[in-house]
Amino acid sequence: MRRVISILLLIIVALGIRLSLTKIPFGTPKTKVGRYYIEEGIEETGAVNIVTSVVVSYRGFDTLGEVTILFIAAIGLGAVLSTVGEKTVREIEPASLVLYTGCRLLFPLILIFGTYIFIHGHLTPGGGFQGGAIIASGFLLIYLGCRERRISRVASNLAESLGGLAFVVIGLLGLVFGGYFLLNFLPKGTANTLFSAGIIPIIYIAIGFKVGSELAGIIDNLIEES
Amino acid sequence: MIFVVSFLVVLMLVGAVAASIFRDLISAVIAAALVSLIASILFYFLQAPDVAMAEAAIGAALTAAIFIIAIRRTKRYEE
Amino acid sequence: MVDCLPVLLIVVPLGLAFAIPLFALFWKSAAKYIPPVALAFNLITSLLLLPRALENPVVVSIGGWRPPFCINLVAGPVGILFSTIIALVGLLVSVYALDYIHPAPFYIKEALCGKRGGVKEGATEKYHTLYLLLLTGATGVVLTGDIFNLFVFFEILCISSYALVAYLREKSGIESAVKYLIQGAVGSSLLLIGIGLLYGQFGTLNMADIAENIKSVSPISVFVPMVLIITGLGVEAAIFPLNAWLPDAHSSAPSSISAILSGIAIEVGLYAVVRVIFTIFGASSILLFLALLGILTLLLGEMCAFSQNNIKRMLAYSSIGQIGLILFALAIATSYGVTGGLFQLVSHTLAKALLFLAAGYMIYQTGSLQISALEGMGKKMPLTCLAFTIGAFSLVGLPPFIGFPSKFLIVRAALSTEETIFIVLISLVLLGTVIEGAYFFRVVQVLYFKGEKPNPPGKEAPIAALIPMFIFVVLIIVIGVYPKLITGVLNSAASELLNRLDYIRSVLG
Amino acid sequence: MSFLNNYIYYIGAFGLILIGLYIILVKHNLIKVIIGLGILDTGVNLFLISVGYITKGTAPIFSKPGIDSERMVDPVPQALVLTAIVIGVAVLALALSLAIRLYQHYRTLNLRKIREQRW
Repeated sequence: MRRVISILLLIIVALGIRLSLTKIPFGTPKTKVGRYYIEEGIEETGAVNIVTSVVVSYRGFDTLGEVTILFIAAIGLGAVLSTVGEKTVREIEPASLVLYTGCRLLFPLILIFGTYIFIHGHLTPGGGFQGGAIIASGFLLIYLGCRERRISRVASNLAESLGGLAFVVIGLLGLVFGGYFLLNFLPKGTANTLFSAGIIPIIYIAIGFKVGSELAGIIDNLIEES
Repeated sequence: MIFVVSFLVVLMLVGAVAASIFRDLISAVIAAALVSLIASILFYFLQAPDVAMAEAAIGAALTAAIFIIAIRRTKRYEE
Repeated sequence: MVDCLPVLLIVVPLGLAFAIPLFALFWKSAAKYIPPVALAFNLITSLLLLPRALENPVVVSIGGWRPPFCINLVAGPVGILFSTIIALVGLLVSVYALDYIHPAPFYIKEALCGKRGGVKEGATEKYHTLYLLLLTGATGVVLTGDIFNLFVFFEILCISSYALVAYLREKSGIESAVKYLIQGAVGSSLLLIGIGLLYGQFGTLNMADIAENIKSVSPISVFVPMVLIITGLGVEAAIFPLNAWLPDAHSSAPSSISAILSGIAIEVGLYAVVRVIFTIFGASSILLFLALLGILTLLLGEMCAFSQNNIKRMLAYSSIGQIGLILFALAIATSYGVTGGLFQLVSHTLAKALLFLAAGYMIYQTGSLQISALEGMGKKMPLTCLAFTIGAFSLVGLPPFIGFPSKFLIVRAALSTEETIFIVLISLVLLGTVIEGAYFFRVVQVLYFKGEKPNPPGKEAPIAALIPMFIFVVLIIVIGVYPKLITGVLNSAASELLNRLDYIRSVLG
Repeated sequence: MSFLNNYIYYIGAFGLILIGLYIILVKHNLIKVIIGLGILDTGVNLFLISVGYITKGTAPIFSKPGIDSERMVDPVPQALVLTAIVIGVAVLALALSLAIRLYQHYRTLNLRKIREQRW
């Protein structure tokens, strides 16, 4: 019964969407604001990767909200899972030598790769979110391979808070210097070089640290707590 | 090109159906991760390398990992 | 200088919320004072902005580009009205929570300590962070002028409320949080599909820009996105077929959070629905349908509330009823109707927050959620019970409280349309009010006139809880006696909602 | 052939959306429902990206001089999807933590069996 009703509901949804899809044919240019970003993006923000300039600069406020959401998820997960009273000490089975050595060798490489990704966010595909996720996967590897190691909860909280505060403070500096929140107040530099695009790389570095520590904190909480 | 894309889309939908059918939740999660992975390849074909990277790193890898951790703390088989 | 104030309304609480974990590292007891400070700042800033916003909406663009190429905030009368209410109620509830949320409240002891013993000390900074972020998200929703940005702030509001409903970590809280999360997540996916369909047709995300171009396409092609967006937002606004999560979530959250969810969160959801319908789509054809939905929501909510024995579930169902009434009044879509709806929204926020706060300490003292357990509390906790009674009378609509002028305005608005359908519907509203009166009088009767129990437990609520409750009481009475205090603001808010061309002009210049 | 060319990505996206909704509506197991939410999110993201695509387009990155800006795909949906992916993973993580707690309380993840309050 429930299944039949659900399928009927889904058919209605599908028909409705089918109806409206005829208005947005695939593969044709539809955008109005996107064209503006492509044409003026390099000049106005100095970032070669237009997606980065949209994410950090034109729609930077969305990105601020987005890191806030990840922050909420990390805090909320901690609140839901935080243990009451004594922690149960669980048996830790040591990993095999191959896994242990492999993880220890790979971990620094993954960290360097993640950092590369978010520092070069304005030049190549990638940015704070992707780099942060890669760093978090490095920590996941450490949990798998070297189980006796743990990241310090204090350090990860510190990175989360400071990353978020750095984003807000850079935005407020724009307000102080130019009267607009998140204004790109630093010199844009020459496009396609590392030191260009004003505040974009700085914000992406802050995001990278914040996202990396939050995702690592989520994994840590899921594994260790409750 | 269009055949490769069609094949990937069909494979992706099969993965999604498999995620719904499997009783073993770990298998279902692997099927869902396959869906994410193919979606990230499709993002690359759609000229969105940034998104492809984010989907592969976050959608496929990290999500599957936290699902598996959560399943280890609960129950592996659907009743 | 004034031009940057709306940004600060969002950014300052956000920055302080990021700083709470830092404070908690170095100075544990300071964390709980940050939400009151941030919300007091918001209250003062909103009040400073109010005269400016009444003349002309303050439009702020972020990042220094002109709209529609950047995200912009619109602090018109509606936005500032809502942000003032959010800051005011948030401030009072956060003062209440200073004492109410402490590391080991009784319910956690009951739920967990029995089995495991001991409560982790100082674990409350997570509560305060989430609380502040919830209100920041609500402020963002009412101020933003960009539809995707609205989605992002909406998610901030929703996700922090999922976490806060589960905050006590006991059975019913977790279960209702799961239910709330699943429905909310499906709703936000539908909202995102709707936004994608709109973007595909108009190539822009700015609400004013979409509203300007919407006349250029046939109404049928924006119908599907409109339905998807209203459905997505309607989950949070608790419109009838989408509100299955509400009674559980509102009744199993901590009482301070129930007050915020009932007083702020669903109102903000309703604001988003109304903004989308009036400003973006300018849709007059579905208003009658919405009025019918509102009446249906009202009657179902009031009837379910009547049959409840659990006091918090009763209050939660009564919120559903009130939301139905507000939706009905807004859907009349005349100047009187929208003013009445917004007035009812203000009065519901104040009264329902007061009721949940008062009920919180009554439950705390008796240790039971049953209405029958409250027998004779009127003698033990006279001040709290007085506050509860005033809130209940105001919600029913008795003079001289704020509920009377607001309901009166709605009745007058419905009668002045001179359409048979609205006159029939308003009689149903009066029926709903009668049911509402019946169950609230039942509770008041239990509080004062049933004192069989020789010695009910309980002592008066602490001073940090009584002060916010009595500020609510004073507001309810003062505005009830002099409704002119806020009708000016409400009138200009109503005209902002109804005149979409003015809105478009003030944003796009 | 032109049908495939025009609709294959939309078919993929809305197939995922419908399958995800089906899992959420029909399945009893909470982890299964959360998997459904993840599939639904992926479908929505794929749809948003396909809205921004232009036939024979290039990625919106001026990696070397002389790239034709006329045929660049729309960068805005890509920015939106980056946001949506992160929001999705945040919701999934919170949902899974709730699932772990729920299992500790009830020793089951079957939503039909958990009836402390009415579902």
